[in-house]
Amino acid sequence: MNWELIGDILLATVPLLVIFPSMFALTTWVERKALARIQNRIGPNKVGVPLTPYGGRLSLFGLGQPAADGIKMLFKENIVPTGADRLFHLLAPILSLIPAMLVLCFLPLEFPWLNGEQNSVKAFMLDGAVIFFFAITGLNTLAVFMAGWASRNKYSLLGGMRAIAQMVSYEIPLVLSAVVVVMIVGSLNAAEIAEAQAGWNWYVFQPWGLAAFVIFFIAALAETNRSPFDLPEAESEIIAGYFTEYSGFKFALFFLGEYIAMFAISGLAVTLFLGAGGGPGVEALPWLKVIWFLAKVCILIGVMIWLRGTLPRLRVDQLMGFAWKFLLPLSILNIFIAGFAWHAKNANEGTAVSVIVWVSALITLYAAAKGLDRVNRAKVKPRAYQYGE
Amino acid sequence: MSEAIPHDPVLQQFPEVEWEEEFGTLIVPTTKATEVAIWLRDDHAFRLDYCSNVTGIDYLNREFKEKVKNEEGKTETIIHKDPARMEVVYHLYSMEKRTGPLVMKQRTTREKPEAQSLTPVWRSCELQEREIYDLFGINFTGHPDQRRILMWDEFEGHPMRKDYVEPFDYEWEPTPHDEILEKHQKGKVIF
Amino acid sequence: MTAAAPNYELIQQDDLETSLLEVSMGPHHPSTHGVFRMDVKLDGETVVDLKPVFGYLHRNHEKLAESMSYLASMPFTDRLDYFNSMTNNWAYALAAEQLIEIEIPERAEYLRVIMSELTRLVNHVSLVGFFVNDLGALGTPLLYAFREREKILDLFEQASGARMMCNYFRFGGLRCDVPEGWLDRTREVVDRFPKFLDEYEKLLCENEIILSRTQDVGNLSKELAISAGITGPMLRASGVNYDIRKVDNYGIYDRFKFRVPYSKGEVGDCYDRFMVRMLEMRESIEILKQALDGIESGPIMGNAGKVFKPAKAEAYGRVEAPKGELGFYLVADGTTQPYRYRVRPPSFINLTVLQDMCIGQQVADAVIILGSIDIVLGEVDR
Amino acid sequence: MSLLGGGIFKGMAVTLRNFVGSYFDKERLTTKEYAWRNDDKLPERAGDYPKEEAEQLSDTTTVTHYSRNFPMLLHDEGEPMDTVRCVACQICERECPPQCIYIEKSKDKKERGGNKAQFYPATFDIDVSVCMSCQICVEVCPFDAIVMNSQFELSTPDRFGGLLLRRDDLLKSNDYYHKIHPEEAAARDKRIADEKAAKEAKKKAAEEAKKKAAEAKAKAEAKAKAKEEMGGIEKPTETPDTPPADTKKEGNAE
Repeated sequence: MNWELIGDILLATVPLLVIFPSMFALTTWVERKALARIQNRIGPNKVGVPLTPYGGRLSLFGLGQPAADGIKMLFKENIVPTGADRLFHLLAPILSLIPAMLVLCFLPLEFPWLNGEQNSVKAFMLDGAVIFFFAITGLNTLAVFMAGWASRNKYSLLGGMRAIAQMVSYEIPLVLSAVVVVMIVGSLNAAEIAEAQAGWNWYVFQPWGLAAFVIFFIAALAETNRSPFDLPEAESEIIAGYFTEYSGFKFALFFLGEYIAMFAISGLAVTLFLGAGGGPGVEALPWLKVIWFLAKVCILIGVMIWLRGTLPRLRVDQLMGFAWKFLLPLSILNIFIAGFAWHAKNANEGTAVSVIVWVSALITLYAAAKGLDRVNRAKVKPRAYQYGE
Repeated sequence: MSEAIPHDPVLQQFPEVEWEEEFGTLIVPTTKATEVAIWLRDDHAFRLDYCSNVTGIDYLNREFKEKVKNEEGKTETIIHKDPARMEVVYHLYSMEKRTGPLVMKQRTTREKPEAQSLTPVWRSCELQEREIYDLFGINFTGHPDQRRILMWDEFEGHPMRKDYVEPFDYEWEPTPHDEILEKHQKGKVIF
Repeated sequence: MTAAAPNYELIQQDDLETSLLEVSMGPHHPSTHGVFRMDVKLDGETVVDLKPVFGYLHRNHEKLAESMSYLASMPFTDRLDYFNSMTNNWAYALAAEQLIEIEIPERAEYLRVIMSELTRLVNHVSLVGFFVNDLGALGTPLLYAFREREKILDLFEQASGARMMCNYFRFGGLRCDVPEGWLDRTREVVDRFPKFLDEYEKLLCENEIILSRTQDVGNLSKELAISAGITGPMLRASGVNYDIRKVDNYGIYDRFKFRVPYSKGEVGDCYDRFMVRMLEMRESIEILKQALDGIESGPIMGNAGKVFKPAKAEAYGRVEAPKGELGFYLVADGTTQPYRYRVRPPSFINLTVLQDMCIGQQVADAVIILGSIDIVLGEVDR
Repeated sequence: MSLLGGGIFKGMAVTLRNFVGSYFDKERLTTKEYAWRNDDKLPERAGDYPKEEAEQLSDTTTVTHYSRNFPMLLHDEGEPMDTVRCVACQICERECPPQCIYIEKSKDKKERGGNKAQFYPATFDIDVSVCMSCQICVEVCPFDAIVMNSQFELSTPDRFGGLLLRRDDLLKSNDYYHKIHPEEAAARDKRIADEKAAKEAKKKAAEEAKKKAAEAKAKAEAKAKAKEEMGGIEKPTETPDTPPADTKKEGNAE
């Protein structure tokens, strides 16, 4: 047994297990606060830290709220409906959390204490990290359906069915938009992808990269069941979807799993398109890389919250149509354009042709998106009304 | 107010229809109701395409005393008799001509209340006639889906009838000053 | 595969036939707007059959009103459509005033118009919020709507003492005059409202998701709408120009210049119903501005006697409530209690066509169709 | 079906503006922080604030001096039961739509505030779990004895007994009324004073008239009686002292 290796593994994993769940707690607070402000409310502002058992408390804008929520969740009754499949009812939340936690390992988080030659973070830096990421997040679908089926509730079942259809459909544009980056870098290794974007060579600044990023982000929203694609848990239609029958700690696990999956998929988006840990000052201070990485993840999460505060959700057929009729053709086209543009640009580096290639790629993609949109668009437009006396 | 509708053409077309002067309503015999309704809806002079309000009234046998001053200046008491009956009242408007209302009544007996359903003529009667069936117990022949609507299916009786007696109070809650409390004290309420 | 063919056929005969999924949506469902139930049969996500089930909030309001004096059921009318207590009051007062000749003072008439148009703003703005909430928008538009509603409810509280159960109208006028400065505060709220509406429209009216979710969903033809007695914004969304404020000119509505928005009558879908309400709010603001300019001081109560005891008569009073035609049918028999008291609830009758509109749509559409009808269960079940 | 277009971005701009605006623009905030007192305790009774404090809090609490909640019985200055205005005429009990008032008339008569001796409520209970704050009792009361309170912190662990307000809980002084509803109370006091003055003037005139012709007076009385009968069943027959007709009319218009 290599104790050093175990030590290195612990050094690599424990921070993940500390950082992300605490970020989860913080994110729930930020989400509540931000949504409240979007809706012109104040949000949680009373729960604080008790200073003494006899009174006096430090209420830092309600920062104690996540802790209070957690304690509440722990103490709530665990209700399993009669006739539910108790085993799968129990397994589902666990299964939804595990893959989400697992894929965090593949994010190229370069912790300063892991920078030696014996970089044990490489234990996780599989050559097939990106593929492994998708393979494992696919398990989440199973957990969701398990929950929907085991609850013995019609709403849960409907939610589970919706979730399967949605997650399987959106996996394809998700993977295809990631393929572009993999193709350009020529590697599935997250660290190498990050390395390739060093400096300001972020792929999001390329036309094909931008298109792929947008597709990836939209598909990621659907994968993590975030608004406007939160159909499996559509409150106004099917109560709470697949976790209708979950309460207490099991519900908390679902909640945790969902947020960790959000972090994971945002982390992947940052890795693939937003230059991973790249940012100002990283050459001088390498530890800034972790900070930048997490900051970018937070920005993406912020956009997700913002979207949630603004948009209503789609209908099932529209959701599927959007994946198959819009995102899929566009992402396939994007692969070709990326190939052409990359080669044309490389051949004419620094000339006017490269600019032309860059611009024309952008125009082609925009035109394709518009065209696909028009093809898909039903006669949907604002109407005129008349007035009577 | 929108224009009032002349009722004379109806009386000419259908001699069976009566005009009740007191309330200003058409009294339509239950056998003729659908025919009259379709005519009212489709006739170009009326075009009563919108049936706003449908409701029932339950009249018990009643007497009214009215004090009238006769020519000599003395007060006399006249007794009006109001026979027991049930009525279904329809308030008809025309959206096309913006006129209305014309009030139409189907009159039926209390013992065996039956009326013709006008749901085939105006869809708006569907739920309202169900409600009348539920609360008054008037049977509508030709109604597509005559079930109880506001009360539950197992409910007995028709609560809007004037002689309806509340059953045993199953939703009893102790209020401090109430007849229910008295009942409770007498031991009539069991929980 | 050829080897498996016999098995495949065997399965297909009986066992793979799928049955319809029967779901009881409600009475405890987040978006049935109260305790309303829809027994839905689903084929996958498509609604095959839908039966509305009523009566969970039934309290036999009509029977109660027949056992008390005319005035005493005024506070109970507040509880019918608890969003619009002012228009409920007005409809009842209108019916009762037909039973007895009462001159209503000028100022009371103006205040009635102001109150009822404010109510219309409250109802439409929050209905749009609820509707978008049913679409899944996490309450953001709803809370913007409630912010504005709050300002108007403050006005109601100042005038009548209560925010929702106002109980403000009386036969022959109003219960009390508005406090000093109330009209100025109202003017301030009314003047600011269009700015809010601009923002609201910007947030909602062009949103592609809302457009694609609501257009061509829950279509209601003009003919069916008229036949089924649909009233209010829902009727006008189906392309019928019928507004009782214009048709009956009750109160002093003939003094105000306003227009009635209605659709071209091609589809009559959820989007039309949503937009007609948005446009109606602008017209209500116009009425409010004119009414606030026109109001003068004076008495607010006509010379109604202490005891309301009409002679034997029948009356049907109807107003254009925000949800449609709200009518009160009173049969007086010469005593102090009505012999027959009937409410014609707009949202109950508008539900007649729920089934027709929902069949063939998705389950998510059934929810927004219900939302676009605009029901309040206090009124549906009475 | 489309996600491309300006609509979504316009909407997002609106929400962003609201997000930022909510930090700077007080107008935008729907909710206000709950009115905590400095000592971190809830206000015991909303009406119990000293006047300055109530004015300060009027921005933060929803209880304004316009709001009505549950009825209370008014008494003038002095011992509550010696100056209570209620004469147990039971009009409010009869008119109350949800039937939440329960009154028992006293056996004896009692003189209060210089008026002639009258009955007083031996029991006056209001079941606030039933009361719906409709203010009909206030309108019908001919003696200005019952008005609306604005207390709203009435929660109690005892569902039935705790929500039954007894006579002594209901008795509140006119000063208290002035504190919670200053405008309304001033108007009401003014009206009562006017009526009293009018009544006295009338009384004087009546006395003079009495001296003039006793017969004419008898005739007038008979007329008044006939009028009362025309009034119908609403007329409080149990009322020991029928209030003058003009009082009733005023009460209605108020």
